[in-house]
Amino acid sequence: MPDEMVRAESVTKVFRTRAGEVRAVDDVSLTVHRGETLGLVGESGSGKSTMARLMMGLQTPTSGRVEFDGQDLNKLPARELRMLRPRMQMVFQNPYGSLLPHFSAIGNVMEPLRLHERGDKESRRTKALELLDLVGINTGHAELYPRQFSGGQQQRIAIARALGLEPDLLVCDEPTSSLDVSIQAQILELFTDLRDRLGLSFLFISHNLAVVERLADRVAVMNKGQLVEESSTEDLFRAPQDDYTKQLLSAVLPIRQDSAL
Amino acid sequence: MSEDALLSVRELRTTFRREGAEPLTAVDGVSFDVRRGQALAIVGESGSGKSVTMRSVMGILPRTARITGGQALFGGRDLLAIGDRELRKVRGREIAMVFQSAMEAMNPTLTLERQLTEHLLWHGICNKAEARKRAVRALGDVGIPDPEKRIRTYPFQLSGGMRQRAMIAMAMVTEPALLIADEPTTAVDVTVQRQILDLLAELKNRGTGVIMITHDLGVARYFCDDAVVMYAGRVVERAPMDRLLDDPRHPYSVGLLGSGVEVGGRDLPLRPIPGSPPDLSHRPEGCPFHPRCAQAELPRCATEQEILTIGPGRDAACWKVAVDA
Amino acid sequence: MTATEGVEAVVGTMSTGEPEPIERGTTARGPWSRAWSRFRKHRLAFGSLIFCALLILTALAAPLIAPYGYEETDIQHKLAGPGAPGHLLGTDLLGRDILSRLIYGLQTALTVAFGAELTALVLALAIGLLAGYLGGRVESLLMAFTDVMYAFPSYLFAVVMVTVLGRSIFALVVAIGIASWVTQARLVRAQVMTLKEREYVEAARSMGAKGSTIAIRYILPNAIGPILVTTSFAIPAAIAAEAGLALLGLGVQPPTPSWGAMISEGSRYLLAAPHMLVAPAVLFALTLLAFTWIGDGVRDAFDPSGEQR
Amino acid sequence: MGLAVYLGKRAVRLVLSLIAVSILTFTLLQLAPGNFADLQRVNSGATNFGGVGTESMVGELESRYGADVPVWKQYLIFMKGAVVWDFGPSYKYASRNVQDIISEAFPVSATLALLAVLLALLIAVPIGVFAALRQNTKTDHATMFAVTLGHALPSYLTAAFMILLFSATLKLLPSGGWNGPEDLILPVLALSLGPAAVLARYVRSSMLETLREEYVTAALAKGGPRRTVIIRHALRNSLIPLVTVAGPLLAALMTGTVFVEALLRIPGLGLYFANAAASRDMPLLMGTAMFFALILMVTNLVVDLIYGLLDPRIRTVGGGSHDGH
Repeated sequence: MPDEMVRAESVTKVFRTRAGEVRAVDDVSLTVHRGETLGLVGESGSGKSTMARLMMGLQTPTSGRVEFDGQDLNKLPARELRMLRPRMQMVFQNPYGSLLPHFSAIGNVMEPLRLHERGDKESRRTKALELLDLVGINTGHAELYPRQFSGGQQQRIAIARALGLEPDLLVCDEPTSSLDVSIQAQILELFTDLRDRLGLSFLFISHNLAVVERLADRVAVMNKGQLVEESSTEDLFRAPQDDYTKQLLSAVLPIRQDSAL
Repeated sequence: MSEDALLSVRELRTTFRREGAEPLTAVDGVSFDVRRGQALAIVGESGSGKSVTMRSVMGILPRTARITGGQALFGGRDLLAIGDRELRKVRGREIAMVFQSAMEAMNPTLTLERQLTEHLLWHGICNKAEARKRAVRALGDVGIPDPEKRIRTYPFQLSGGMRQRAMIAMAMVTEPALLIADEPTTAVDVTVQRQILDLLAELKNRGTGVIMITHDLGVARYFCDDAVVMYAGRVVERAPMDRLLDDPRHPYSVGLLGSGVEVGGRDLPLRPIPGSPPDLSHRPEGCPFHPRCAQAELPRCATEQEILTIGPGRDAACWKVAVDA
Repeated sequence: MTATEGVEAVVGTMSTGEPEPIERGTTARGPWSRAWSRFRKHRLAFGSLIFCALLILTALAAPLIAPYGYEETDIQHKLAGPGAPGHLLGTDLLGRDILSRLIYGLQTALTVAFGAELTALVLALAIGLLAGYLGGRVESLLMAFTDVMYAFPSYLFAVVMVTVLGRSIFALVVAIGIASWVTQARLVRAQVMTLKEREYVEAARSMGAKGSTIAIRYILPNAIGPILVTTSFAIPAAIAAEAGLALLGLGVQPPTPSWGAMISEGSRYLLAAPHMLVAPAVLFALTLLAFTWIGDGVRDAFDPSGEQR
Repeated sequence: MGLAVYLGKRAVRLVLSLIAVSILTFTLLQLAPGNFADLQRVNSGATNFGGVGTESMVGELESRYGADVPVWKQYLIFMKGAVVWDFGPSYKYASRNVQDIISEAFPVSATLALLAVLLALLIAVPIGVFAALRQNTKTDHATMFAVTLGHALPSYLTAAFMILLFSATLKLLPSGGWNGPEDLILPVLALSLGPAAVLARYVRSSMLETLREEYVTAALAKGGPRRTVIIRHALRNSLIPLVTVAGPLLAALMTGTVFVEALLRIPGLGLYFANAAASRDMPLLMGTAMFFALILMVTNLVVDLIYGLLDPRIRTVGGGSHDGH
């Protein structure tokens, strides 16, 4: 079993817009190893979200290749790519937008199980209830619709949905940035807990350095579509090499008096 | 305490009318002071009433809102009592406001010139030519290069950081005594955030009082001298900024700090507050925080809440804290 | 105080996090049940729904309800005024009972309107969904076609179609249906395009859903609200179109009655027999209003803030 | 993208659309039952031609109307004429050329349409703004009720009610015809109510949307007098998109006066078009259809250009983003 879960090899993504060509991702190579959490950091427009979608095979790179567990995602026929999907799941920034508004909470969680024909309806239901319980949603509220939940609860439901297919890789695109501080902390706890319990590989994308520092084993920094630095979390925060990384770190405003910075 | 205060808000209460339901109380008995050349942080999460508080003082609430009590003393006048006509003379001239996103707070179809000068003319501060001069100077002051040329452009033609600066210039061109900044750095990248704060700090040093509404404790610590923490429309704690962050007292403040993650704090345990903030239409009786509070003692916490002084310049709305103190 | 914002607006500006106000509660309420309960609260719309249901029943049971056949002439009472013996609303030039002709005219109007809108809806859904979902070359082609059709004034097209197909109910259904699908197809596509950008579509793709599943199971149910709104406004428009064509002498072949023809005839004998114009005009107006109010209700039900146009 | 390039692209698209419309119409009309000579006979009122004489007569007519060549050639001949504004003789009005009929009748329809749109704007803008400023009050509801009436009733039905009232009952106005300025009143009124309703609804919701923008609040926070802020910031920006509705409405009216023309016996182009259809006058039908399509497309193009001029955001990008529908 190779050590690499997903590997991007010098991928470039160019978008054609009315304003001209935009190089969202420019010759980036990135690997998420089995069982590790890779943090991907950058400001708005750095290309980090596009990178996530490229690594999920949701977008096709203009050049370069992405391999998931040794398989080139962009060479796979659509059907086989769909069959591979259960092994990589995604959690999005805007939980309300990412849930199906016309499905109840449990309906949303059951949907991927139904798509991949896992078990019968009854067993899917049982499993979905277990998942909702796992992420801390009162199962008595399983029949409510997404808009009846608060933002934090919606994100929990989205996480439950992503976990249903027992993925090897979970890609999270700014999963806490639309949430209030106290709710963000709850979700971070949940991620830490899930990672320890389920042994997932994580690609965790955020503009918030503190969040990434807390969760990631390794951190990659993107700026203007390019990868500027990549190293272990400890090294990166203790001794950043790249100027841009240094600039990012020095811009952080500490909260506590005894903060390390 | 309010003798040297620039603005003193006392027992402010604002409600929103709703169709077919009881009015919703968004701000409930809020009091605080801001001093000249000092910055006050109003800290809270969504729905805590921090923005509504400042919009009440400015008299720019939506039509469905009503101020049902309190005072806002500014320069010897009660802003809540003088009526819209008089308040308008204060608004934009003596108290100015900076918003979260300049993209939204600046009119996309008017040039910077028009938007930076119109209130100078409304308030009769100077004539058009002089207004233009002042606007150009203000743009230069906030660090926009080539202001003579830039003043003829539209907001969308500037970068995010420049646009935010232009909005600050728009607020400062009348040289107000008090600036209200509503999450002024939330919409910008971290690398720009510091520049915007330093810009505001310059104003503070020149004697302008600042009220900064924010949910970001790092920003609050960097920029502000005092802090007010709000939860579900009420003030739960008031303290000098450093004291609040290093030694929070109210259980909600403690929880907020325990939830905050920061760089270098990797090994500090996260202590999130369980549950979510109440829907304002179902606000718990007594202390609104008690259902989420680990130290809550019933029935007292569910029936009463009063603000108690717990130290120099410090109050907390929790009787348990006062007992400990 | 500023003038005109709702509570939603404030909550919107104050919140830094949640995208829209949360509606909490302990009973599950899906989009449909919410829409229906809102519709029921719209009294005018609910009343109109009952009125229109009665109209439809009347049209279905026309031969049982109408006192005379639409061709039956009463030579004794030509141009009789309202209240003439046996003729509640009077008779026309040939002595035909106006009430009976109105009832049969209702039949014509509703058949054409519902038939046409069904045609339009099926065409619009098929083309809009295909174009909106598939994108690429298929979309360009379909939309280029739709644009050409859009540049063609819809009533002009209907007139040409009737010229080609002749003056029958079928011809009118096809003519009006084809003339009005364009607007709807554009709307469906716009809806699909908007919904396609929603994160849940990307989420569905990342779960491994097929394109057809996404289009039919995820996008269509959410597009249906706005489509239903347009369709409910399109029904009175189609009724008006049928009458309009009849007014131009391009409606159903006489003696089959049509309200448009009756109005046109009435206006010609305005001074001698105003009742010939009053009765059809009033009934026609009421019908159109009732259907429009239903449309209002449907719109408010699906878009309570009233922001979509 | 430069304006010239944009205009060029739009012009090419317009020509292609026109060609498509012409092919579509021509093909459809070819499918119409009966050859044109039969129709000619019907139109001339003759009932019993028969015999040898007829055949030669048909041949003569066919060559006169150019129907003795293959269909595709007929189409090319038509297009060749159309480009130089020559649609050939009408069937029904045998002594006249189609283009002369258009030149004579179109101004009538255009006058009605222009006056109706102007009147509609005059009615709609104040009503829409008024309703928006009083959102959710009784005044607002009453106004919107009236708007629904205008929206639901087609112009010819309004016209029917008007002649019942003004001609039959009050005997103030003529019940139709085209003899003097007084004949304009009924049709223009009847034609304007529907568009007025559409526009008023649009103005109201556009205004509501704009009033909710943060830049309106920001302008008030600068101390702007309410009226000034509403006019300069809110009204201006909410009327810009109105162009996109008013333009197509004008185009639709140019071609949609037909029903009122038919009811009130006004010799506009719509009426000729309808009569052409009823009597299967193919050249007239083809000519008017093409002319109407051209009018519609040009109006849409002009609307897009005006929209670009009014909104600086689009102006700088080059105007390509907006479709105008």
